[in-house]
Amino acid sequence: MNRSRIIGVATVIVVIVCMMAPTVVLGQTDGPVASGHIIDGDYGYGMPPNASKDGHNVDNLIHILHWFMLALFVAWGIFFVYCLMRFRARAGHRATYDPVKAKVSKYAEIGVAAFEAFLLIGLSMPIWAATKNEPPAKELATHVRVVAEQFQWNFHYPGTDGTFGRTAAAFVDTVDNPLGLDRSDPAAEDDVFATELHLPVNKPVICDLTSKDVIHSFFLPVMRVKQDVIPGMRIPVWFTPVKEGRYEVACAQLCGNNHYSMRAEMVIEDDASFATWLEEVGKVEEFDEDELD
Amino acid sequence: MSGDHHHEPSFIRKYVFSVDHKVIGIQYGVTALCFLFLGFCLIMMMRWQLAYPGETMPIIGNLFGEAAMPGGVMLPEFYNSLGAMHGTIMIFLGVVPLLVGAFGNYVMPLQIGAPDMAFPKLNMLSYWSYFLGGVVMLASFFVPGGAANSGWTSYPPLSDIATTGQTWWLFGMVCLITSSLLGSVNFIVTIVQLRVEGLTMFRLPFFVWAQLITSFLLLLAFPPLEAAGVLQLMDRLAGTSFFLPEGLVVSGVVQTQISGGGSPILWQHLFWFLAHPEVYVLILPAMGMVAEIISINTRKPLWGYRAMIYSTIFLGFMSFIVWAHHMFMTGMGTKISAFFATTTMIISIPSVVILTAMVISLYQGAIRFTVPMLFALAFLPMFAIGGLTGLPLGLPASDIHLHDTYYVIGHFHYVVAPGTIFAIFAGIYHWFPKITGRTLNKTLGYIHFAFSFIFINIIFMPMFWQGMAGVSRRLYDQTVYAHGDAVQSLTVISSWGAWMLGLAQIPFIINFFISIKAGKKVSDNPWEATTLEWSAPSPPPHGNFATVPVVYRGPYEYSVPGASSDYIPQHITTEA
Amino acid sequence: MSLKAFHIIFVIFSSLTALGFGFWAIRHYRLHCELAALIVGIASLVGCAMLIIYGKWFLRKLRGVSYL
Amino acid sequence: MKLSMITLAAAFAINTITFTPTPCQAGDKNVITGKIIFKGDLAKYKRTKINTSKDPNCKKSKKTIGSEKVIINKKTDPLTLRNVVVSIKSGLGDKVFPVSKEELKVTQFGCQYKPHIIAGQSGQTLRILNGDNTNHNIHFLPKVNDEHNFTQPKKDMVKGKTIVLKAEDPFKVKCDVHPWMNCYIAVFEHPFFDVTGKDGTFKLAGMPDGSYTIQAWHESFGTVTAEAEISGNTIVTKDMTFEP
Amino acid sequence: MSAEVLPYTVKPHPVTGLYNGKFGIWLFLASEVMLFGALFSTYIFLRIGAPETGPTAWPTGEQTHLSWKLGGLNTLILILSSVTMVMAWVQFKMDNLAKGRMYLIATAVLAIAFVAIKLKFEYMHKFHLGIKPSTSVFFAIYFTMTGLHALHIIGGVVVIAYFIGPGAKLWHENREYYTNRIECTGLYWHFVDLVWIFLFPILYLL
Repeated sequence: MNRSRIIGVATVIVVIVCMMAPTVVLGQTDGPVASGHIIDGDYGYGMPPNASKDGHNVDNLIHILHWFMLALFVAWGIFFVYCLMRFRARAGHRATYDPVKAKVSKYAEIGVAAFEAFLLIGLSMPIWAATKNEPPAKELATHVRVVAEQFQWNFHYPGTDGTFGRTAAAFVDTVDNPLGLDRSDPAAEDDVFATELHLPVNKPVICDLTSKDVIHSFFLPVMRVKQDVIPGMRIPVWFTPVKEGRYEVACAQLCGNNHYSMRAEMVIEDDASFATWLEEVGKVEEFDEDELD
Repeated sequence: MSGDHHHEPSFIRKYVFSVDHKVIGIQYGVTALCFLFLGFCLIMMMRWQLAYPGETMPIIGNLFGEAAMPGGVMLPEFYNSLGAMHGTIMIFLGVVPLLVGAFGNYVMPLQIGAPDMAFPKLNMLSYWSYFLGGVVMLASFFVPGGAANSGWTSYPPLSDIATTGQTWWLFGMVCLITSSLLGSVNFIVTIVQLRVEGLTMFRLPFFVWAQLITSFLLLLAFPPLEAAGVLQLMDRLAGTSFFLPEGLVVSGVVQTQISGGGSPILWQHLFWFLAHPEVYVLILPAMGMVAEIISINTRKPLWGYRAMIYSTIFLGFMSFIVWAHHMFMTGMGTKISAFFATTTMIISIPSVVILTAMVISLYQGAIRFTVPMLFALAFLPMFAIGGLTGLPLGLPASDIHLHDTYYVIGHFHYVVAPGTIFAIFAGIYHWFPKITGRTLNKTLGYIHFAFSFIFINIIFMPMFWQGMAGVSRRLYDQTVYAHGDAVQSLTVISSWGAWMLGLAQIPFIINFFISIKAGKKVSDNPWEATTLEWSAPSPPPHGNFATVPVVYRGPYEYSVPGASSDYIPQHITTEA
Repeated sequence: MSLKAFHIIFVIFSSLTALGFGFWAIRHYRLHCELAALIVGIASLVGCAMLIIYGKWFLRKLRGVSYL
Repeated sequence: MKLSMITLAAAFAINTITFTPTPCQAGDKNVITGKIIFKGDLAKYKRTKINTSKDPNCKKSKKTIGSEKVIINKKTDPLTLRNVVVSIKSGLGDKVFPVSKEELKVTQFGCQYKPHIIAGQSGQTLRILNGDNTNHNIHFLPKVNDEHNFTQPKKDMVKGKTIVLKAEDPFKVKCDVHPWMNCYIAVFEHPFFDVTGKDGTFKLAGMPDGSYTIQAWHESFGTVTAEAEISGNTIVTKDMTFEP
Repeated sequence: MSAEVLPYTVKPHPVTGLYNGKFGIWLFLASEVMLFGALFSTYIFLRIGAPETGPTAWPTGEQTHLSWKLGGLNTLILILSSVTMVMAWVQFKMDNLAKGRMYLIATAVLAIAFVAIKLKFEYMHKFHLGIKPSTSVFFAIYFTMTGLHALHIIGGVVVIAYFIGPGAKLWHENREYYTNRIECTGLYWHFVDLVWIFLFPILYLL
């Protein structure tokens, strides 16, 4: 066995080892979450659980894409490795000057292009259009304003009247009034602020995203929702939660020193609990002086 | 030529402020390799924090002072600085100067038979401008608040309100952009004007073509970033609000001193208008080098040479109209998204063509597994993975879940790290004999290759799983999220891969320095190659060629039937 | 493209600017009744004509110089 | 009351320790003291509980925390205000006073700054410590001092961070991770300042003979001033009232 | 030294018809087009995005505090300077150093006049009114674009001054080379003036 063959075989082995390396750890689970939060759902090496009505579309697309990618890569890789082994330099072997005439590559390229066109027009665009084009009817949906700031998610519920109170930068107080709600506005009376996103299950949700300072990104992994939150713009996103539980809200865009701790929790619950929560969260409890101070 | 009457220039004129493209190429190469190493050191430090969040970094942890790493624990602001500077250094100070400044400068004029670049003084100026930019970037680590920490993309408003390091970053970028602009003017003029007789455009080696298209991309894509940089400097220094809307409340303080009326999106458009072509700046010269090396080592003409050139031109053109696929999540309308998704799918086709051409070139060849060839071959599957994983990111629907996650990191690192950097190594091993007259040690080269290849995959492969799990990029500590904590073990693997990759470079570094002085001496054309640079002496003297060569044929005449040897150099008149 | 060709392009753009500016100034005069605007406007239109004449003269003068 | 006695004693002790003794001069034992009285609607300024559910690590060290914007000492008669910075505003002329060598300290504990008001002298150092097992971001919002904005992601990160202060009107320091968390820093050119505690009293001591304007500052109610004349090692009592 | 060795430094390339310098300057101008193009795009982006009313609305007419008279005068000056620039080149082509130099001096004087008007009467006037780049987005883009343009003008003046003074040495060594350099300068100068011809209407008139 000559040297080039050894190298060829070694290369193949190396490729396989490298592809396998990460999968070695699959199936292991780490300890409890370091932050001490209790979050529902089974998280592991695949995609996070899906708790929204339309999330499976995104998942399906990602899965199809990866099978396609894998098939292409394997086919390509087989040809590649075959060439390396078959056409290595050795005594009595000479390269051919004339180019390969086979049309296979052309057909392969056309095939790839066609499949890409299908992915784009047949799969991606409809999903994108379905999730982005038409918001759900306002009357049927839970409406929440999401205001991002360094490094906090604020959720603003309109309360029973269904209209949000007026807000302005001048009223902002970091402790009592993070969103700058104008208390004199009658619509503001029943408005509720929260740092947790509670939502009723099986009902569409419209989130209006705004930011007070820098660009953030509103990421709900279990809802397959991600949308940049850009100061000076109000961007709506919508989705329908279908699975009750406690989930995470993440920031996906670098927003400063503590980008990583810009985390909030999302609770999907039945209508009754949601109503109770909405009632409770707005209440201000008095702090007893004698309580540890 | 001028050799007979010119006197020996002083040391400074010859080696520091030289106007010889070869010296400048080496200057670029050495500086950029240093920066590449520095950029890698930064990420090795970050990988500690990622793998073992909040734990004291052993040995070097205490070297960085209270403001960065009190007690050896990395602070988030320092982590962000390292992240931003890793990106900046790798792209603007490492890879581009190596590919274009070093290899382009050294090899391209030789390949076209030119005595030098068209504007030698401009060439020197562009190196020193690059050097100045690098110094400014390095110095920014020592200003209060540390180096830029808003990511290499420097999205405002974050970068507008960031610490002083950001201003230095912008100044550094202006220097680097100036350098690239001067360089690209020089390259294009040289390639178009200074080709020797007989060397038509379609007899140019593919590497030269790649340099030409790259130069056009640099020339046309960089100025918008320069404009954006100027605007951001105005925002930071003159208090304008190009990127700031009204009514900002930062840390509870209403920003009344700014007028508002700007848009954060404006920066993203200007930035990505550069930064997408920049991706092709990073990959095209690498493809050019790989194509050269593959052709030489398969002893066979490049398959589909013209198709590759047309693809490259098309790629260059298309790269200007895909930029907003980086911005699917900014709330653009669905129609605009559809347009950019379509152009993105279209631009994938020429890449597929180039990759196919290169792999088909192997077919019916006689492959020599030399060290440069191994790196070049490894480039192909790595680039394939990088390219394929771009697919889910280019489609808006799947991008929803993967945008700004580790999937993106994995994707573009597969293109530029195992891709471009492997091509760079291939280039170093390949042209080292031309530059020094000696070869690098083979055994050390094989060791370097094998370990680099294994570890670089161990670094980046897990990132796809992390990304799928939904772990956002640029997180100081991903374990605060349940989905991040669940895949923390992958981070540890990735980190160990990075540190091992660092160790794997030791054979190369040893090899490099020893071989300069003590490597095996070789002939002018050790690889039995056809292109013009191998007809010059090694190392080439001032003025490059003893007699100006004339070209009679295309660049890849290997294994021509009936010829006595298996290659016919471009400048040989008739077959012997 | 030589300086000659670029100069011709420049003259074309200049005359267009002069034309546009002339009309703008006359409109400005009608809106604000500023006499200076009328004068400048007319001057600008005359300047436009002069630029065209100059362009022709320039072309004649540089007949021997290449456009490249 | 016992508490106020202790506070007084403590204040006295601190004053005697921290002030480097200068050559004996008239007025060394001058004391201006008094109460910061609150006259207003008590119901309007109830303290509220702060919801710390965002970060469970805040809960671990303490059960609940209350807002600190307005703290009225309900047990004193008349009602007094806590966290008021009292200082000599003018009257000292160009006199220069030695700077205390003692380090000021603020600890982040239970996701609150302890103490809530930090008063110090120009040139004094402030040490910032993290006593919580969570990430804090300390963001200074000053006009004169340097704008510090840094993190302390871990508990007891070695020695904390030290900062040398410059004289400035009270400015806010906030935590960008826990939006309810803030404190104020007041820095003076001289050592004659005090912060009211649970008894609502203050004591400024050791100033030279003279007539002074003293100022009381509260984060929600602003400032009130009063005139005081002092000579010959006497104690002057000067109550000040906030009427929001 | 190396310039003489390199082909097509002075004589045009038979295929492209350009000497290296001219090719280079055109490429440089292409990148300048992209630079100013990005700024013009910024202008359009901001203007389209500006609300109809309110503090961030786009100023019109009087609100801009820009004097169309000064702007128009400066436009005239720049057009004239382009004419003198091209005349200088023509004179050098006709082997007339003295006359060509005179035209170069005229160009430089006109350029300095432009900058003087810009700084003394326009910028200073705005600063007196308390208008700074931070006043509004309009003034931000106004100061940025005109400032960058003025820097280009100053750069051009430096180059022209060089060719009037020390650079003229080349004339005696290689007339064609010198004339070529003047042509390149002229191309740059025309480009800078052309930028102004676009700047003037969008900032002062529209």
